[in-house]
Amino acid sequence: MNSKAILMQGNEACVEGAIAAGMRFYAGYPITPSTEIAELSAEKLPKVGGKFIQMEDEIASMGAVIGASLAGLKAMTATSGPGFSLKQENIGFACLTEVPCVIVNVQRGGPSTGLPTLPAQGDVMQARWGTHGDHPIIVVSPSYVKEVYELTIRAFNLSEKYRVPCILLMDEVVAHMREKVELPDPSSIKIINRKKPDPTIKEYEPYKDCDGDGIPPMANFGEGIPFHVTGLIHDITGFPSTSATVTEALITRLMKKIYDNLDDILDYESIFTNDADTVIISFGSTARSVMRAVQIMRREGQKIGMLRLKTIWPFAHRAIQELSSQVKNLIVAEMNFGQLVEMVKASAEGRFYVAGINKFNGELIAPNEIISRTREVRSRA
Amino acid sequence: MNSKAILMQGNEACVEGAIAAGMRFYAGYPITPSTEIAELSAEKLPKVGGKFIQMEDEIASMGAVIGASLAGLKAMTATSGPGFSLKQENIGFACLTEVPCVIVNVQRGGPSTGLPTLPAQGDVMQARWGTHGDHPIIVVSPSYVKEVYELTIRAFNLSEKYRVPCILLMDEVVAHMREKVELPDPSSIKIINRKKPDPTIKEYEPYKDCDGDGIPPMANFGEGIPFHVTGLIHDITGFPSTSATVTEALITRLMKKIYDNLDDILDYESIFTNDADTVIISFGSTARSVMRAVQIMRREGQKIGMLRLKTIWPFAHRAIQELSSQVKNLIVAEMNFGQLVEMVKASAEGRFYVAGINKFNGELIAPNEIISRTREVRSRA
Amino acid sequence: MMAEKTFSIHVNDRACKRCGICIAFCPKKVFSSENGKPVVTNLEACIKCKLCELRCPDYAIVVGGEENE
Amino acid sequence: MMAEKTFSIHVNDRACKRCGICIAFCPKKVFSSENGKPVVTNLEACIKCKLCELRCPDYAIVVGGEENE
Amino acid sequence: MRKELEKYFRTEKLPHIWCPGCGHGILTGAVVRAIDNLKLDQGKICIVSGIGCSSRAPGYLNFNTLHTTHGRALAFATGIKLAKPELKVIVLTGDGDCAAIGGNHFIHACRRNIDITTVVFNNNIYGMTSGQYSPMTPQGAFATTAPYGNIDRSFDLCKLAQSAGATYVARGTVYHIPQLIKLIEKALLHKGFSLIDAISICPTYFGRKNKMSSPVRMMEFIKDACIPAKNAEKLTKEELAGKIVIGEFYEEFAPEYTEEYAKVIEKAREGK
Amino acid sequence: MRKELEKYFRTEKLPHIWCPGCGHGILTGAVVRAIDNLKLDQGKICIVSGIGCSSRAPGYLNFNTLHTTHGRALAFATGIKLAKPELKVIVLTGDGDCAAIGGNHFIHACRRNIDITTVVFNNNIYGMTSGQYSPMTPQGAFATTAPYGNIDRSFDLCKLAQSAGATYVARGTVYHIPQLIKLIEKALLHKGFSLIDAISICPTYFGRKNKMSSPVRMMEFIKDACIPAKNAEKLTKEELAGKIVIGEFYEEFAPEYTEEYAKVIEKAREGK
Amino acid sequence: MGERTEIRLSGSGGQGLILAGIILAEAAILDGKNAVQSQSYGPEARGGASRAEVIISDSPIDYPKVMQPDILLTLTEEAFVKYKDNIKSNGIIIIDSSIRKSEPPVKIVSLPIIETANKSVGKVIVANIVSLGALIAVTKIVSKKSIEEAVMDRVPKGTEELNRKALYAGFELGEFQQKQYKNK
Amino acid sequence: MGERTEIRLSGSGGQGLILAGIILAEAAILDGKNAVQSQSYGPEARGGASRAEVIISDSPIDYPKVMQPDILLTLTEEAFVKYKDNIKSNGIIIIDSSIRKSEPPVKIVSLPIIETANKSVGKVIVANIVSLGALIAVTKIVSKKSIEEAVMDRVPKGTEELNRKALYAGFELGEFQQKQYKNK
Ligand SMILES: Cc1ncc(C[n+]2csc(CCOP(=O)(O)OP(=O)(O)O)c2C)c(N)n1
Ligand SMILES: Cc1ncc(C[n+]2csc(CCOP(=O)(O)OP(=O)(O)O)c2C)c(N)n1
Ligand code: SF4
Ligand code: SF4
Ligand code: SF4
Ligand code: SF4
Ligand code: SF4
Ligand code: SF4
Ligand SMILES: [Mg+2]
Ligand SMILES: [Mg+2]
Repeated sequence: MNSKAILMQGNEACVEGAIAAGMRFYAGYPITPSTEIAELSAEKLPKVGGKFIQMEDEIASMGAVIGASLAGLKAMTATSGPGFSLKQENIGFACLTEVPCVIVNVQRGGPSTGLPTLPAQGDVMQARWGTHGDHPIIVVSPSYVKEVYELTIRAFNLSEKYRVPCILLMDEVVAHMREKVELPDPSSIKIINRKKPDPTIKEYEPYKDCDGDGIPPMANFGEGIPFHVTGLIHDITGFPSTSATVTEALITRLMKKIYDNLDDILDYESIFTNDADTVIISFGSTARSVMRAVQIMRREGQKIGMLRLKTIWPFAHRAIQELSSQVKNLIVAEMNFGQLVEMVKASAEGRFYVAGINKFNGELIAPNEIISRTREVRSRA
Repeated sequence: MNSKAILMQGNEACVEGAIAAGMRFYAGYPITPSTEIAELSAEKLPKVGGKFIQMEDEIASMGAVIGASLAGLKAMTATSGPGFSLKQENIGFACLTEVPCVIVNVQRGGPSTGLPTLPAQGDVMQARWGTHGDHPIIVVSPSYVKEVYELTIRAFNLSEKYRVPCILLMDEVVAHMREKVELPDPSSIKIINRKKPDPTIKEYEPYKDCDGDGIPPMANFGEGIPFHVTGLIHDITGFPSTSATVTEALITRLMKKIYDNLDDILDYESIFTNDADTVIISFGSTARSVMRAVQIMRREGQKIGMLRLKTIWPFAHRAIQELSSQVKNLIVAEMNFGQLVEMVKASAEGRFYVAGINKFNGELIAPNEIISRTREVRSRA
Repeated sequence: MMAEKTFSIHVNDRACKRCGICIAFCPKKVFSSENGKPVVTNLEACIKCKLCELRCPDYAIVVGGEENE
Repeated sequence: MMAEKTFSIHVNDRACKRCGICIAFCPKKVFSSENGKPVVTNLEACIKCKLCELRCPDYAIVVGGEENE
Repeated sequence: MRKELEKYFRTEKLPHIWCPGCGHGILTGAVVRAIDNLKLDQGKICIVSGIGCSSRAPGYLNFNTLHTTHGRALAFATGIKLAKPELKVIVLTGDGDCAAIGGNHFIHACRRNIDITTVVFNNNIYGMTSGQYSPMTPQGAFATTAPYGNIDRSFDLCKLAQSAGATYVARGTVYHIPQLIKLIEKALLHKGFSLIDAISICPTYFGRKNKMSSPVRMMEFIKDACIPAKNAEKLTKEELAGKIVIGEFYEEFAPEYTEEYAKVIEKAREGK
Repeated sequence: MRKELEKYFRTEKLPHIWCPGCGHGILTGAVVRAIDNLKLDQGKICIVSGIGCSSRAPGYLNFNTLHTTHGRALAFATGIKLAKPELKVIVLTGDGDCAAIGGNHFIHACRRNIDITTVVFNNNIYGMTSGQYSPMTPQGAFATTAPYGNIDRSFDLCKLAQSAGATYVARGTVYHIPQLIKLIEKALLHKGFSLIDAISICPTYFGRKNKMSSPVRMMEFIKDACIPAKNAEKLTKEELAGKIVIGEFYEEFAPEYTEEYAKVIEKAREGK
Repeated sequence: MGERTEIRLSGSGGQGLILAGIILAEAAILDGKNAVQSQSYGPEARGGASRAEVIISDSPIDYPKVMQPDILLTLTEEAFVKYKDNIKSNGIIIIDSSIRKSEPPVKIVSLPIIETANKSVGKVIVANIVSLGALIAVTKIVSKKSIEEAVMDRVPKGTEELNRKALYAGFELGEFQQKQYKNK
Repeated sequence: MGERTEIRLSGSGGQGLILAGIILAEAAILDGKNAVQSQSYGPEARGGASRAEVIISDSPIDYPKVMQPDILLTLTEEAFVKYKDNIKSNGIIIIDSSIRKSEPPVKIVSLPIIETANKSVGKVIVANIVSLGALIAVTKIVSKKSIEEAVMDRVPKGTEELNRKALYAGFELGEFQQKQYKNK
């Protein structure tokens, strides 16, 4: 890979990014519009000594990914809505057992089989809440092909650093679009690997917060330190416990890993928000429409800003709470019936008027739709 | 069944309610703490000519339930967290194809295998957002064994009336507790059955909103009117379409079925809210602790009220928005890390200070915990 | 495309997707290809085995001339 | 519970859950039951087949007397 | 189309979406002809599928039809059949739908011996998602996810079904249509779970990836690879390599699931 | 416990949670003894299970151990094995875990012939959830969800495995432990997917529901029902009804999955 | 004992205390009161400690768990040690006489429950019913008539007489003790 | 044509228009510009109508879809009818000469693209490359050098000469037309 400008598809950038981040295992089950990720992984992984396997379904894929990660390989799977639903149980297992892994969901029109080839952003809430029980998770969402590459690497890094599954939430537009990208020099890429326990350790306690950062060092299976992993609530030794104290401590640590590190995990781009009276919030391909709309409106002298979320979960409450008091309106643009807008409302605490621009017909929201809705919102009585 | 007072378990009341509501098909896969529902269904259904089948897993159970409902039987399945995660894909199918059915989730400690025998309310958000894509769903949650019976009937009724899957979200406390109940006279129970098409109809369009209420009449398979059902986005004839107009119309209708009928669907109990400065919001078994705490605090002369949600989804925004301006604080008590509290914040729009009481250690929140947290919130600077 | 009064093989041109199966596998080589399109050029040879009809993926062939296009 | 110097059958009483399997299936009826508890009462008959040890669900038996409880 | 078959099709939906020369059209025709030959009551037939090119078949057929989620056709079908045993339930599925993601429902439906006829449109590939290998893709063949040749061994679906408990098991192909129609008829008449492994062709993906991109070339391949079950018995494993054995494999008369359940109801009503 | 076995156990976790007389303890002992007999490298063994009473076994064993989600042990194990082929991967599972919810992963692991040894702790019931019927519960037996007697037919797991592609297949029981240990040893040495269908007993649920609530009674039942594979060959289906056939059923030497994948890597690195 | 009475029955799995709890709750209902019964499950639902809880009240019962029992019955020492310190100050503990009572915080009634079941009634498995009889005789929490009816409703067919005998033996144990107590 | 140029290539599946779109975008990149290429999939991803879109710009491209094309190329009548009315007022439509042009809303250039591929180059499958040549000759949207490089990079080994021939034939078609146009 060199830093020549080339035309690259979103799904391809995902595979390139993953391999650059150190992915050496991919297990998946094909589904439109994520299939190219599987196909390119099948081709490219063995070239770098990595492994690709097509499993019998998405549940098995997620299981194999967790198994491979426990055995020490950086592992990824990619899917779309129906497959993402199926993976949820095992995603929860990875959350609780703190096994790093990356799950790509290329969103298509839903619900159910829905619109397999058309774009949507309808899985935003599911990405946070799809598995049962309280659990930590990180979800990032790229808007550009270049950013697919970058955020895939970031997904691996966050996942390894915090021992948490990380979801790369794409939409069909970004995944299938080809765009000019210049990939960075591989040596310039920052790669994070999971923290390992001291190999001379006597008694490895796999869930002990040795370093006080909430993230226990992680041994790999078969590398000299045997240990036990279970999806039951467990104490620091990794063995099941039903103690209320143990349970509370475990869940709290899992959540604090995320909520104590928002500075590191949250990633968003604020554009023209300083003097804006109206800020449009968006993510993924929708943000590109918003960008165009904002530029048009700015050229017309309107005080519009935008907030583009690259980390969707944990939700960037703070980005909203820190908006200047000049801001009157928040508009949330999403290719769905209205999902993230509820989170924005919760963050707004009545300080801003919150409205949505929603499109859920299989088409990307167009800039002119954003412009006219913005006009409506700003001119409301 | 007579109206004598008897001691009954929550899970048993669920089966009794279901049969009273007309359930004649149950497909499931056992899982603690919902298993008694399967076992009692296996025993009782054949006695009324109904069918019970234990499927190979939860996915199959959900599929069989939808199939049976399409064939004309009122159908139910019951599960707990891990199984609920697995059912999500097919629940989405039922949402999109508008097949009435009832899904019971007896919540236990999560995530993953978690705490199989201990209570939690950690699947509240999942019940709304567990399947991919925008979809309609109704979720009800009982606090008393008697209410398990009533809400199971209501779940069937809502499901049949609106052609939407209805989730009965229990928690282990309510499910396993035995309590005095007096069951109503069967003849006094209001049963709603799905609207059927005119049997003399020439061209049955299975997704046509004939009556303008957003709910198309539903034929049963094998009763003279053949039709097609698909999980793809479809037009009023039931056949796939990728048209943006068709898609938008379909999703909009699915959502409006719910949001245009909030008067009918929403169900909550307000106690002492009139003159309260602080209202505690809760549901399920937690509401019983809140009830005790509120009574104790009222006895002490404190102006505390409570809002008990029996319909959890759609969320009762209105119940919060209609609270009198005397109310200063809302406290959301849930056996989880903080889920519904975000919805309350979104509804509060800054009018109320919103705080949570959360317990996620496998134990029911105790009244004294509620009292002390309430004191804290009311005395904040 | 009628070759005889009492017996004919009808190919529905709108339905046919030019897959070539009928042409290739007729045991009696009754069809020829006109730019991929099957044309009955040897009707006399037909033994009415109907394999062409049964194997047409698009239900475009009727052996026996009953189709009214 | 030592019956002989060079050879013994050791039953770990704390581990034993009184399932009765060793008692019932020893081919030589070496054990008797004392309120469910297996007691070696016929050590001489033992043929050292170790079936009791292999079949004990709780690893409570050692045939050959090496266990140091 | 032949007049008498028209009533079985939703003719307004034709031409179907399948590629030129796709075997799925041929197989759908065979299913319809078998139904027509038996003069089954059209209103009492329910056809269920999962997701895939093959699973699009029910959409063209004028019965009670249900296009479910990927792999789950048999689960839905089981619900329908148990709820209304008087319906004749037919599952049309693909090799991916049935044997990859749907494998568990498949073996369990076999095991229960529930009266469902399953016809697998087996094109040895995932057609709908553009050519990934399936559990039926031969070892060594190429697919988009097997760019270096497939190392997975493939199922013998008929053997699998039989060992799981299916009571009628046969294999036919898009080439051998008259025989296939007969096999489907027999399956439809059979009481219990019946499987037809119907070898299909996907010239677009399987063909293109494996140097057989014309439908004719694929048909020839199948024609050449097939040998009748009777003949196969005499051959060694090595001689059978690469061959497709066709014909009837198994037939057994055993209690059917919904009939057994009817007895449960009787028992329960008697108070055990 | 015998001294030389102690290192294989997490002795501080004993006594285990299993009921008095539960066959799972016996089977766990047999697995450990087979490992000990072969003197396998303890640090290179990885034991994986799903959920169930049986699936609690790895927690007591001093290896790399993984207690996954219900039914998915083989999926996780496949990831581990492919990622690190030098590990000896053993799956301990239950009849429900393996053959009900996990059936699909089971047949696919068989098909791929991936080098995993699977020991099914087959007690013909769901023990952990208190006695519902499993796909291995005999027809006619009682279970909490079969209050009128079970109408489901049961799998012959060995036949199923073989037809799905497993290359070593055998059955043993909690009664016939010396033989079982030998079978497990052979499975562990076998290159490819090996299955041991290990008949267990659940006196608490299967026993209690079926008038065999004492462990001894259940052991006797098994003792009486078993016949060796050799003898079974001569018997008719009717004569075999109710019998448990034990012994070796199948052994084949076929390319193993991770070895085949190593060749893919070679090919890819050569530039095809 | 106030309008809400909290009762905890504790011992080991297999002693039938959950059934006893159910019967007690049913008896309360027969008395026209409200009752809630619940139990704790261990991680495995078999063996180990067992705990059943019953709340009886004249008015509707909100919080369904025992906060601090009015009445604690324990049949094992393990359970006694675990639960003895959490009890209302005016509460009462009924224990099997096999249990060594350490520092009694409240009134303790020690009765040969298991022995009675074993010897007088003849079956140790009816210790739960003996317990119930004793508990009711001591606390009067439900009427004798109702408990008898509830026991008869719940026990397996054919064991009615055995269980009745156990119940009465329990009554006697408790009443004898009460008399002694008063006489003191 | 402004800094953002939107190009839509339309025809039927199998005509290779998506590849043409990719090559065009790559040529633009070789020219140092920004480019985005996308396509629409039908429900089945096979057969039926096909549409590729390319946006070329000197500055970063935000909204990645064509709003109103500057350039529309159509090889089938169906596509022409579907797309002809949505085009910028100063846009240009290039059509295969087999298409009947009805009410041209903007400038239309009709060229015997398919015929040229078929007859002059000898293979109808290179109609996509002929189209590219013609489109570039008419619109100058990318440089000839870059498009040639991009074509050579993308086409299968062994077909380079055929495709080069096709590209040049396209150039010629387009240039001839441009000359005629100017001469008019
Ligand atoms: C849960 C889920 N996973 C994956 C897919 C994507 N998908 C659709 S069809 C298919 C494979 C179809 O193969 P097969 O059943 O053989 O049918 P064919 O197209 O070959 O006829 C896949 C993987 C899906 N729709 N749903
Ligand atoms: C997804 C999911 N479904 C259901 C369960 C509940 N469950 C736990 S173990 C089990 C069955 C175990 O049976 P088996 O594998 O035979 O093990 P046994 O307990 O009999 O040894 C079930 C249904 C679960 N944990 N997860
Ligand atoms: S088989 Fe049918 S579709 Fe194919 S060429 Fe012949 S008529 Fe046309
Ligand atoms: S009926 Fe038979 S012989 Fe006649 S054209 Fe068709 S295939 Fe040929
Ligand atoms: S087999 Fe083991 S557990 Fe059972 S009685 Fe004998 S020593 Fe005790
Ligand atoms: S070794 Fe054999 S003979 Fe000796 S006690 Fe054990 S089972 Fe009996
Ligand atoms: S892709 Fe293959 S299976 Fe699908 S329609 Fe085309 S030829 Fe048939
Ligand atoms: S319930 Fe059955 S399988 Fe589980 S531990 Fe007890 S005896 Fe063993
Ligand atoms: Mg296929
Ligand atoms: Mg079992």
